[in-house]
Amino acid sequence: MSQSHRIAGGQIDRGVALRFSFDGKSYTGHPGDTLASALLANGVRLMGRSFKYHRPRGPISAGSEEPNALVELRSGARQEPNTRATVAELFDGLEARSQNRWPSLAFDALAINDRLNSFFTAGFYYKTFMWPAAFWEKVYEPIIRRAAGLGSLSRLEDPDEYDKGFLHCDLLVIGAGPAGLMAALTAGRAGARVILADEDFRMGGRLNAETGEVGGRPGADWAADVVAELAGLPNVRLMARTTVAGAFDHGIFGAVERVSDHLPAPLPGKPRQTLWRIYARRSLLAGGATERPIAFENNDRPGVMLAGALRAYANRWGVAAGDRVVVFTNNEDGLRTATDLQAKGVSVVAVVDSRRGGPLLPGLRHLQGAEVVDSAGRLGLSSVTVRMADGRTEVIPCTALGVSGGWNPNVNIHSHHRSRPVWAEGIAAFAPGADGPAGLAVAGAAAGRLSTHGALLGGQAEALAALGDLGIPATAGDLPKAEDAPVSITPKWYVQGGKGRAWIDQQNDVTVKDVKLAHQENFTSVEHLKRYTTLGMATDQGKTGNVIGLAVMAELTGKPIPETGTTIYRPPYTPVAMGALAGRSRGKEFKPFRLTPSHKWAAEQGAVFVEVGMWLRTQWLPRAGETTWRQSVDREVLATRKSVGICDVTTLGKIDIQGTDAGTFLDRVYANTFSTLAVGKCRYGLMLREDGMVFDDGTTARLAPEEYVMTTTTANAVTVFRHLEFCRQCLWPDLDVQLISTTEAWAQFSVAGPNARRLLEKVVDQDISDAAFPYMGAGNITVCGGLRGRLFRISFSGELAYEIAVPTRYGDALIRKLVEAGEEFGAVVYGTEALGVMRVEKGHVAGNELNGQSSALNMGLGKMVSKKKDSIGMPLSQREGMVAEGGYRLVGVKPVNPADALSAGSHFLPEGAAPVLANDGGWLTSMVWSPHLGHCIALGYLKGGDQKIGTRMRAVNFMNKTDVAVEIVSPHFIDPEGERLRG
Amino acid sequence: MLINHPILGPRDAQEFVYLGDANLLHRPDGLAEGAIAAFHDYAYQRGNPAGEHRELWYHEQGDRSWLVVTRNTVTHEILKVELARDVARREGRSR
Amino acid sequence: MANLKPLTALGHDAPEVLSIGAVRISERFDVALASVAARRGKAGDLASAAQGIGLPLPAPATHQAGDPWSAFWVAPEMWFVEAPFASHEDIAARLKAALGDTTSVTEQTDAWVRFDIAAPDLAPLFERLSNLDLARAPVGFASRTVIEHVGTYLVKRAAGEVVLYGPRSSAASLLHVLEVTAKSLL
Amino acid sequence: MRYSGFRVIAEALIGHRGWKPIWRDPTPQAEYDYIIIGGGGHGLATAYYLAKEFRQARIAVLEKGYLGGGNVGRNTTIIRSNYLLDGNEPFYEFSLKLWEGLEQDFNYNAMVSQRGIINLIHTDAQRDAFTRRGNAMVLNGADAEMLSRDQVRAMYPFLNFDNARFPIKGAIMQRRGGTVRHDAVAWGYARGADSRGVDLIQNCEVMGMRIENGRIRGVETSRGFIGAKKVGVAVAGSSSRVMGMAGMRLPIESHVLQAFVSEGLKPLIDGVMTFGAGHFYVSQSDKGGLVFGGDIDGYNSYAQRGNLPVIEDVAEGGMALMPMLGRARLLRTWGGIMDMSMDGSPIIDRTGIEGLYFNGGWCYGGFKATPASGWCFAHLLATDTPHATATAYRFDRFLKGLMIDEKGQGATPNLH
Repeated sequence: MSQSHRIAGGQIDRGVALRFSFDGKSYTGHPGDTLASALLANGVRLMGRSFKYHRPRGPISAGSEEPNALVELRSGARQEPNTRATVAELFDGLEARSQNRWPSLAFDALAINDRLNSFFTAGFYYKTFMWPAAFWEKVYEPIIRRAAGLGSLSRLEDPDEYDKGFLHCDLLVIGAGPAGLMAALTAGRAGARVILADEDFRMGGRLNAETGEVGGRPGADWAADVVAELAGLPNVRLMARTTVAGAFDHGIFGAVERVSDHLPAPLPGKPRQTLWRIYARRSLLAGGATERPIAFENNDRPGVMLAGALRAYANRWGVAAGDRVVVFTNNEDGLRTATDLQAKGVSVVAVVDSRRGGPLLPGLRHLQGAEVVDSAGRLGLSSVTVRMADGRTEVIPCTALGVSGGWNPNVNIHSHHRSRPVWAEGIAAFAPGADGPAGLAVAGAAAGRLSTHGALLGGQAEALAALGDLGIPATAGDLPKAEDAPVSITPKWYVQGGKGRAWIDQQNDVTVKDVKLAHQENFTSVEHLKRYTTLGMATDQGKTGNVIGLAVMAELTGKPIPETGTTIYRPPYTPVAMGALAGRSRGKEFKPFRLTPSHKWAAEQGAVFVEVGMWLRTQWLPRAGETTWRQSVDREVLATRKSVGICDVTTLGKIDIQGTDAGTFLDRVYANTFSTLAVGKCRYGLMLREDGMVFDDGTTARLAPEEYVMTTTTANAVTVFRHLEFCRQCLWPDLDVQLISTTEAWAQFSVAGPNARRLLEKVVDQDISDAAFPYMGAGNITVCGGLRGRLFRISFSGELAYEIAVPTRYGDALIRKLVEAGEEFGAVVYGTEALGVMRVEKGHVAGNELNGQSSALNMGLGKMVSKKKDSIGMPLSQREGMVAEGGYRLVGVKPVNPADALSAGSHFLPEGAAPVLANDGGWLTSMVWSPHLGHCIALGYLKGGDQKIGTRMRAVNFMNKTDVAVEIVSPHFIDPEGERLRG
Repeated sequence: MLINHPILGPRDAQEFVYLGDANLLHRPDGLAEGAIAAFHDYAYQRGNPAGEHRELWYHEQGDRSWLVVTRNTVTHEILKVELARDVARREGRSR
Repeated sequence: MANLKPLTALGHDAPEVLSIGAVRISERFDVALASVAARRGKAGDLASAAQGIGLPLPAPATHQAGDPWSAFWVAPEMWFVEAPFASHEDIAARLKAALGDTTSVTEQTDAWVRFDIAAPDLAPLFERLSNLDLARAPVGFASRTVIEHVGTYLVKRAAGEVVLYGPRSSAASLLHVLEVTAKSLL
Repeated sequence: MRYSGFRVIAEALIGHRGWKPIWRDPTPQAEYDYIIIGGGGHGLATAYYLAKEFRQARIAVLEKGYLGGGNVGRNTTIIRSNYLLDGNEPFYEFSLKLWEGLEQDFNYNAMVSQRGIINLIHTDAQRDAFTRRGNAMVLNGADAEMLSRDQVRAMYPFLNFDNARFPIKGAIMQRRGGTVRHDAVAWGYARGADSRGVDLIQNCEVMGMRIENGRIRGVETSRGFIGAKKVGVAVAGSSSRVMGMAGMRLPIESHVLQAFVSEGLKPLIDGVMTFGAGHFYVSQSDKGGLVFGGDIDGYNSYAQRGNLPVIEDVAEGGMALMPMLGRARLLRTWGGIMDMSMDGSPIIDRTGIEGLYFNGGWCYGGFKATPASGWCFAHLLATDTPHATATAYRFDRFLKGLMIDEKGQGATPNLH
């Protein structure tokens, strides 16, 4: 396919042809093209459909502000909806499809909406679809939802990788146009650490799209030279294809670098995009300005463009968007499009200039005081109707119309901290206001200085100012000469008269009529205007349309534009791929793994693992022939209670607490007392939150007069440590206490069961007879002939049990040694399921009971809260509502009929009572099958439970439709007297 | 946000854990008369100013210092950062 | 000595060594580690006791190498002390004996996995891993930092050499991040 | 004027000349029986029900900015009543029932859409907790059911079932949960209140309260003093600021919550979904945007804007759950100020000052609560007794130890 609309010049490599396809049709373009420029070069103007009316649309811009030319880029799992053709860099083999149309772009069935437009006015849906009531969800909404959206996702996993990083600089320059380049050059030459970021793949900004000279050379050449010099400076980092998306607090910026989007696929190992968090001591917004159109009837046809874009396609990409061009402008800049195109030999048939007076353009039909009032052409522009100064109208055939309503400084980043832009009369646009982000300056067109000279001057001055703040000496180099044309503009927002629709927000199909209706219905504040009409809520966030919309509203309300104000600018500046924000944290890498010392051994045994926080723990270890998890767990439990079982308990938090005040400290952070604990002993500790609820529990041992080691639950290891540091530093800063976590330093195994001691005697070097190492004993030992370790005689299972610890690197060897030594006793290794079964059989509380909503009293541990001393949580645990009779109490539960299954989460109801809130007695917190007892058992919180032992209730579960008669019993199902412990 | 750590200099706020109003330094005496009322005020009532706020941050992914940060809750500007331990001592906390 | 065979944090008999392009990542298994914290009001006594055994107690955010003792600052009045594992497996006991009541000492050797990472220019790797300004950090800089949700200690031992201590249980996850990031630089 | 499909057609034929202003712009009168401070969802609903259900008159709503500019204009539009605790569940179920009849009640299509909400389950403990919750919901007359992993997969086959760090093990579902067009809620209530004679006064900031010997007399505003017999405060986000004018300290902190919307996409997600192993929840609007959110930033703030870490955290959750999401683009972020209370539950109560009433502490449950909050606050204002479903929302619950702590986090607002 020939590039029929390609003309001379431009920054493209004509030596290389790139093949690409749009809606299945193949075309060619060149390196340096965007998808839009290449399509226009091939004479394709129609690229999309609008959201509501499905109007045929082509690009109006040559940049990231594009509302119309949105396509689905790539295919398969890489399909990328809503990609702006105007910024999609062309590569060989690029595939693109139009979207939001059916069956085809040229013929779209839903274009019927356009014929029905008189019904589909702003907010019409708020006033209808209400009758009959059921129809909204069943009929109307499904239809609306089916029509919703623009492009589509593939539903397949994104195959590309994303990365994140962190950069530091003295000066971040946002935008590499004349202002940004001059600033970077000034700061770079001064040796400052500079980052220059630009969303475009070619730095230079408007200089690449203009013919004006800088320093006596074409602006684009000057830009290329500056970029080359900057590239040679080690203190300067050039970041093309990088969009600074947001300004956050204290000089932190979020920027997305499109590392691979200009390639068919990322190179091996390379990310598609990288999210950079940039820490900038000072920053400069040099993001340029965005041209805005003038609204007139049918101003949305393919071929109607922004004048600056029309010019950019000709100058930068060597493309004539049309062969007969009309220009419609209200300001001086629009005339440049006419003169540039004329110089390139494109036929400019008329220049429609809404201003009166002033010099006429030579050699052109320059119609002053005239306006374009309408356009024609079904799928593309074929003519415009012009109303002359004298009121007479003329139809002028043309294939492209360049419209310029003036330029809006890109204030977005400067307003990300909610600084309101201020109205600048001279350019009839909003410019950056006061109180922008601290340390952020603005230069060039972004600051409302629309001339090239103004940009160069501003960029240099702001760079010098920033370096001055930082105490980095810098000198102002000579400023290259460049045009300093005045902005001559006579504001015109929309063309009066006419019955038809004049578009303001092209993607969302918001027209002047809609704004008028909003006003008529008293939606007059800008926020109401936006929310009622959806003005500015499309993928372009109103970059070209918003100001026109509020100008129209200002006119209707009779308020000046500044008083009418703008809506709020929020990140991101342009839409950002979710993948970039997520980086590598996805799939199995969503969060890091924590592996226990016995993990390798357990994996060899074919253990089943379970996520416990970040940890992977052994859930159970199936043996040959076991087909269900219950078989494995029952075996582990029975073997442990009968003989001995081994379990990796390394995940429990361990905190080393030393200092002369360690005991006092523990007395204050635990509800019970520890200062009286004898050296070589351990004790169960109950820790409360200041609000009196139970925070955590565990055993704490005293290894030396001034050294304790505290055990926390696996889940709370981090929060308990944080809390202890708070108590130590903030509440009692003069206590002599030092803390450090030792959770991972020790591999710790529970050895439980009647034969626990006999097994350990084969491993531990010292005498651990009951006399030498009694119940709740703790101390340093050596293992297997000299390896230093620790032994604690504590039990979670209710059996004679120990926890033995060795340095983690020996954990794997120890589990193997314990298993080997246990063979003669038929020892098993058990996982978290068996652990859970045994602790419920014993009536110990764990995660499901330690739910942050329960007090010591609720758990039946009220007596542990000493009132004799002040401790965290003690005072508030005494509030009337928390000590009242009849509150929740921990109880045991067993089915009246042993064959009945129980389920955790079931609620207690009295026998025969109706299932209503008033009868709700509480709930089953934990349920297990007790192989020992041969039926299900559970723990639960029951209102007044301490008074209900021995009574019957129902455990009702509407989720699995069960209703079981249960008996309320003591939570201690096994060995309530604790004889086994002391055995 | 960046918190200018008195020992380590500017550190990303993401390394810290936020607790809240620095009045939490002033834990009442749990054995005193009217302790429940005092603790109710201490644990639950907040000034919650729109403006300067003295608040506790914990450098969990750093040196484990608790800091008292004076920050404007409207602009997020940070005006002062001190070690909580120093503030606590200065304001009468000891043992 | 005990007839128990130790494993590295990555679960192998011998330390892992990887070379990816210019980046070399070596797991270290031969360094003993302990925390040393001054008891309240005993910072001075600790300093002199430390001097007695040639134990450096460097300033905040720094590491100081020595023989046999090296150390880096981790918190106010708290340091991590390094020594050769072969000669100092009982590092905590030795330090406690030497420093006595001035100090709280805690064994840390096996709480951590240590990776030594070397490359002519480490900036491209670490600007993708950590928010620390490593390029500008002086040699001897030591700090805690988060790498892909994993809290680590980072020590800049030389211009092209960084020591990373990560939680032992997450050794594999940490190495994975180092690996894929290094590969993305190829 | 009454809205209907016929009216829309009729107006279309006459060029929409007949549409009337949705509300008046009255000038404040010297005194009212009731002044509601705050023209957000809760304030407007309160005024609406005061006039309609409690037949009260001489009512004004004072709004410092524009109507519906509070969190009702800045949220993720979710409605549900899947709460756990006795103090909450009846109230939120009452609210959900009001949502179900809302459009017909105020003749405005707020697009109440009950497409279902699921909370994903990743651990056995979560399943136990959700079972307890589901049963509590049923006991309170709400609907709840547990879904198996396969049932979830049938609904959303594109979730990460096969390569997840925290595998999906099922979900709890409330089919009556869903979404509502949030702005329309404010506009519908405002229109309904205005048409019943309520004065909606925009750009009228309350600067002070006139209190004489323990009784409220009226409020000083940017438009002068306005007298009132009773004043109801419904300014969640700014509660401490406004109640400070009456000399009150509250068990509330103001925090920023960010929310997000993607570019418009063809339909993917019918209902609402929350990820149980990270901070991420999502639904899809009728325009096609994925509306999602996560955790609050975590520090006290009145800035109405947040920072990058939370945006990344939410995106990580989204990608972990829906690996296709990488190629969707985040279009806009926004931040609203939450009244984070000390137990995560709201307050609708009298104050120590006679005639001054408070409604706040909504954390991020505020939007779904709008109808019931308005109704219950109107009930309290009109009858001086709490509505049956809001009896627990008292100031003194903290002194008495009767917290309503759904998450079990205690007196740490940023964890609720």
